[in-house]
Amino acid sequence: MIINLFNLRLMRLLKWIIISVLLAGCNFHETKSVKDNVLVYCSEGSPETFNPQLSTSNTTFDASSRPIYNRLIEFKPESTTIQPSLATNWEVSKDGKSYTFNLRKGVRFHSSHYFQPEREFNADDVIFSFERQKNNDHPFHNISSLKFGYFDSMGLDKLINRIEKLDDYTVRFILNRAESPFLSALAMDFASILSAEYGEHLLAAQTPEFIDVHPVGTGPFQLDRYQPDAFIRYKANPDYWEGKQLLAHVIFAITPEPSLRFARMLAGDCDIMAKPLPIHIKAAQKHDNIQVISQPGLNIAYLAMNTQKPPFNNQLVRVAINHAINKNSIIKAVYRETATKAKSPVPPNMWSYDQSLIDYQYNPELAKELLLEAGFSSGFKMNIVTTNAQRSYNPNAKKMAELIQQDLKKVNIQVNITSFEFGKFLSYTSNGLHQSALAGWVSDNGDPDNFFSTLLSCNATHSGTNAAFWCDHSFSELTAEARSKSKLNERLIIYKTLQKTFKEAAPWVPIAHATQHFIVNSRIKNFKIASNGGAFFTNVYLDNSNKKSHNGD
Amino acid sequence: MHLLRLENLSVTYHSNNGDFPIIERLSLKMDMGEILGIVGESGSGKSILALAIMGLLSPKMSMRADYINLDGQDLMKMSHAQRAAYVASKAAIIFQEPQASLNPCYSVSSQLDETIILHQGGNNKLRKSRAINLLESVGVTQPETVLKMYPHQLSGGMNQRVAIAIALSCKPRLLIADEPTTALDVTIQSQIIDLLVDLSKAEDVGLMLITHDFALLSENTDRVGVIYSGQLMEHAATENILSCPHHPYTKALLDSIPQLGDRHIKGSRMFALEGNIPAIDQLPVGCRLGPRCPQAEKLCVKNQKLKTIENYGKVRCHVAIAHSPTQPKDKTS
Amino acid sequence: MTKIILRQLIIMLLSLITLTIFTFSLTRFFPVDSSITGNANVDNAAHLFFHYFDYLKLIVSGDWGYSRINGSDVLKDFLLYFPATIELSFAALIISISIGLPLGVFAARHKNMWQDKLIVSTTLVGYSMPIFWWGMLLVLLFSLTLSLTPVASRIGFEYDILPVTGFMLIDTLISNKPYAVEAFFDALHHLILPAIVLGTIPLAIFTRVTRASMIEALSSDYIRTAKAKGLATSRIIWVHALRNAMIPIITIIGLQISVLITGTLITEIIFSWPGVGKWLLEAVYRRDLVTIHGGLLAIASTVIFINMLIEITTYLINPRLRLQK
Amino acid sequence: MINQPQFYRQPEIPGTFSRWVKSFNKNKLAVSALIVLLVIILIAIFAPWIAPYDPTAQFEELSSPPYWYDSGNSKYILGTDDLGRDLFSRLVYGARLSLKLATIVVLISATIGILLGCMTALTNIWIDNIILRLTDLILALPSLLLAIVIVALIGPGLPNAIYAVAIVLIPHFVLVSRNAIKHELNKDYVTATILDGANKSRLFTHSILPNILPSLIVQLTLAFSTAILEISALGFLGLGAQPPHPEWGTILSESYVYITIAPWTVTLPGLAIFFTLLSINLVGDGLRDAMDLEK
Repeated sequence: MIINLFNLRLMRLLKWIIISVLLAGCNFHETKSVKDNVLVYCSEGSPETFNPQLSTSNTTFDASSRPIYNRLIEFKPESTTIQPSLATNWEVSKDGKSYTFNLRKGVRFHSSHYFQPEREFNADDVIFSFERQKNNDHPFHNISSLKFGYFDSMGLDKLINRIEKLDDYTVRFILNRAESPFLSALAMDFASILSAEYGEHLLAAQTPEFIDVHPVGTGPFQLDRYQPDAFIRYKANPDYWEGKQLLAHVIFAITPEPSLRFARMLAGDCDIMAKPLPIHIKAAQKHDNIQVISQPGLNIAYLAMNTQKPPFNNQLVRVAINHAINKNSIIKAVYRETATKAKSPVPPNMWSYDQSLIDYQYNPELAKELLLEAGFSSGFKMNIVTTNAQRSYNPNAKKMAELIQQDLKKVNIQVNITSFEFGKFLSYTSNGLHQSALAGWVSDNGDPDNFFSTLLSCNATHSGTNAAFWCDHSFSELTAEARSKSKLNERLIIYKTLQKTFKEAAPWVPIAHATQHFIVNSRIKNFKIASNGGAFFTNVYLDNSNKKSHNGD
Repeated sequence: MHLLRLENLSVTYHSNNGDFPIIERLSLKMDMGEILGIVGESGSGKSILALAIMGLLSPKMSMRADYINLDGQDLMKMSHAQRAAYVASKAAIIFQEPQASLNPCYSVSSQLDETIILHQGGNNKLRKSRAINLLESVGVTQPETVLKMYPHQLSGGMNQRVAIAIALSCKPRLLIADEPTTALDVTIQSQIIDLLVDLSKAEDVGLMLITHDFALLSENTDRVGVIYSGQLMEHAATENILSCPHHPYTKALLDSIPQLGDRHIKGSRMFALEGNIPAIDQLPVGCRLGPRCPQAEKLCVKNQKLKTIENYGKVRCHVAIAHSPTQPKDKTS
Repeated sequence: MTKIILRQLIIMLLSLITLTIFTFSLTRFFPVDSSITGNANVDNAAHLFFHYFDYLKLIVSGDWGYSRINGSDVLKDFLLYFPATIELSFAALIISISIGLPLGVFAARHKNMWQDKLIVSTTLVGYSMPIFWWGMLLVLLFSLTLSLTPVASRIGFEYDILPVTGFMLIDTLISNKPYAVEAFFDALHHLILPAIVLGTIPLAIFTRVTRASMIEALSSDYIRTAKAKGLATSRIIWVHALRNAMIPIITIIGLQISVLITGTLITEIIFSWPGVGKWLLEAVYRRDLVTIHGGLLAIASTVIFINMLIEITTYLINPRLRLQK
Repeated sequence: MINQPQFYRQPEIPGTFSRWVKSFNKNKLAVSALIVLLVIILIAIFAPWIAPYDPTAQFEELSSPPYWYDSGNSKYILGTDDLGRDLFSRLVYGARLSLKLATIVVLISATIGILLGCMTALTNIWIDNIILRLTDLILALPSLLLAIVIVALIGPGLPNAIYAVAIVLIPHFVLVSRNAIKHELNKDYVTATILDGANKSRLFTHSILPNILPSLIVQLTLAFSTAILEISALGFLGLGAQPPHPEWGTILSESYVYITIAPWTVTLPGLAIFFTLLSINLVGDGLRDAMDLEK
């Protein structure tokens, strides 16, 4: 009955176990052959879903639409130019209301332990994918708690009249009116093509919700295994229509903490690091085996002042805040000079950008005078809502808020900062509960309309993307007009007017346009950044010729 | 041939505030099979003497001696390990608290067995019968049951018997009993003392009986040593000391024994020494008993030497020697 | 024996009932999920009582509600993350016991000598170490500067190990992948640093407690008896003294479960360890009250359960309690 | 002493308090820890005079290392953080904040806890049993976990973090004061006082309080160090003090991002927490030894 655990022999055994464990810890540095055709990508967060139709977040797109799915047409990497994908070619009718696509033949959907496709990709899949989002009665329309963010907010349900199957490999979209950004919209992530056959299979099995959890696509990689908040494993799709990828596996190591991501990058655990902080870019240059890949981003970070709430219902106050914030010091401290100063809602590399726009200069004295004029001689108290999540347009919103807090203190404005987790932040701001918020936007399709109508139109106050809740009806009408024009010149003129109106009304303090960065191990070849800042793993290969040792320099 | 001879044994206590003598230049002799009583108040150093002989002093104490001769071998000439092994084979000790001196986590059999393995060995069966014999020899009536029990399940007297059995298991030549009965009920006390004395006589084992109770010694011991504050005050045959104590301290101890029945003189008060035994960091100058001694005089401030009195024994008190009482009896060692 | 186990089971049951009353009242004050708490505006005491029973029924049947954020089953989530935490805590416990115990014994044997003083002051340093800072320091030193240990997570991402038991060290070995053994060592390699960080404070505490109870045991009479018997020093220390000293040590090990769980909350964040602590903190950041409720309930029940085990163990190793008349 | 000769001196027996002081003074480690702690307290009190800059003021030099680095700037002794705030000033004000918060927490929890403890010890057995069960349960749970859950429920932020840590510490005081009182009540001298006719309040103030004081003092120091640790842990987890508060844990969590680039912004605030905790623990240990208490 007595368990005499503590005799000498056991102690000796224990000692040996400890020694062997320590040795195991030390002698394990030989290069790993397992890694030779595996790419590890340190991503910034878990995807909300594996269905890109249901998301507006780039984190989700990186994990779903780009590796797993294809669209009819796609953006070329690093640009907003459109190229064929599942559609080989297309035609637009003269009135701009009818789009006809010829589909690629011989494309196979992923075959896995949960679904084996019996037919190839055809027009039914296209119709299935769009009907799910458009048609309220579609069996898959209501199965998720998530919303069809892009499809709805872009008004495609109203824009698309119907989708016709002309034959198995020809589809026609009939629109209610002409709209020039429509083609770009079809290249966006939410327009990914799902398998109709898989849908039927799931309906028969009475598990329709699996369509968003266990994805079946046509993309270069297929989902292997997913552990939330830990990792996503993909394996190469052996039947990919462009040919099987050279990489056997792509693994997303989900690492929300940026410093940990960078540490993993330095330790060689990661091949590619998403969203490095500006300081990491500087530090990465000291290391030989890693390099920084960057691209000017199509994004904006701004302080949205809720124009529905005092004191920001007063234009003078908004202008005063514009004068009081020192953007240079923000770009220095928060972005470490990896961003350009913003004055317009659109970034300078967007085609509608107005170079001649005059910004409000940093001038606290002038700001004080304006506040005096507005009747706030002794200043006021205000609240800034931020997110503690790192965004591609803003590496550290909390830091930015602290800097603004200091700037505004100089003009007698007391700032209180509230920081939320990103989801909470979005719901808080879209319901207009905030007084002001540090928001931001990334272009999805390279079209300026994506900024003007999504962020500043009256419609957007309802959908919650207009964080300033600024509604100028003539401004909104002009954005609609620009959308319907097909000539670039005509649109350009309208957009320049819109930028001037925006500047005068000053619903925002536009702060910065961040450059997009990835830190990449030098063995990674052919890695490209999407125009919206996402990562492309298609056609990436590894060069293991100068295998470095695990514990590096 | 002597069983035990100590010459000038000193034990020093090393504390943060300096070194203090606990036992000073103590010399003793014990014959084979002799029963020696060591008596003194608590804190006099008598237990330390036992520990010093057994080599069980705490690391904060150190000992010196000219020699400690145990059954023909000088312990001081041995290495630490040699000495431990030798002492363990020749001598054994039992302590005051029988329950505390047995390990509460192990059964009687495993604690007894452990020493049997060490000293005699043998197979399981042999060892078990030996253990039962031992327990029987110390007067345990149901040895089989007791073997399976744990110390906390036994009474104090029973535990002390077990402790004696363990002590005897190494067939010692010398058994030191350090206040073996103090913690026991009065009725049990005499049983244990009788057991010890009988065992000593039966197996010709030398017994050193350490106690603060003179009454226990008077009937059982051959000779008595009186210790006070680390010094041997008087060392003589039991009958000599009883009939004619020389040292004032011995007298005081004897006077403090309550007399019962016929021996009690009505109306007499019991004698008690004033004060306490001095703390080791506050030893008085000269005679250690000085501050408490009813016969103290100026000369007591000088160091006292242990002097032999013919036909009596040894005494450390110049007053006592000067006023040596009338003819002591014949017998000395 | 069975009586004692029964007694402990009843005590555990009582504690669990107290706990559920506690969590139930939390769900009252902070409406967590109507599926768990029922209708929130009930003032009638009798109704409240019935609601508590409905709540208890749900909890016992394993229906702990669904996360507000990703809709997953809270109890399933907990069980998914729990093995990682157990693995980490167990490794930390092994490290702290296997070092702390001998160190404490060593210090006790050299009581008040310089070795002892060194050990005692080192344990005080370890005891006062804020674990989040200690974790960062070790990462800074071992992972970032010396590149000796991996930065985070349980295993290298290149290894595809299916969670069968949830314990990475076991799963790697039973995996049929060609790199199973390699993966096992990689998992071990990932485990070392977090386990050291987590084990530091328990290590300091074990050393102190072992030292104190060894000193007490070594100064006791039975050790003197054992010495007088002529037993070998090693036997005296490891068999006689340690066996007695173990009784308070086991109790302290039980108390360390709380310390370990506090530690895992922080260690898992620092090392991005996919365990219960990280899961719970993510829920806290998202204010996912259903998950927080489930996490608190699950962790507290675990603590109560382990406390019961420890109580029983103390009975088993202490004959004085085991053989009470 | 009737016939004691004059040349032998009588030893003095010192009073309880002076015995504690004497015994504490002998513990050199504890005394030096006390000195360090006093220095920290002085720094906290005189922070506005010691700190060279405002803890939230931002300067041009971002992430400037401490002055002993080659690229250090002697204007900022311990360097600046990523927003160009002087780290030394932030740490000095952090000491002020941390000690202030810990004091508030300990005051709240000690007052409530000791009152509850006395109540349970001196009232009937049912209330005692219920409160004992509850404190046992809470004590079994990891305190940080409980604090986190409380903060999660009532929302992050400094005041809520204080409440959470205070609530978590209350059971310790309840248990310690209850047990100490119960322990004293069983002693003979209390029975003697009752027999002498002392009423309850006199019994409490004159007989019990002085004797449970050592346990309470040790528990206070223990609670103080726990409070500092947990407030900073909550700060580190982003649930306690929010930036730009110069709370040590909050500073650490802010600078964790810069661990690879500006390691001193991680090591120095941690060192501040560590030394404070160490000195409090050493003083507590010394007090416990001096007052001869067991764990």
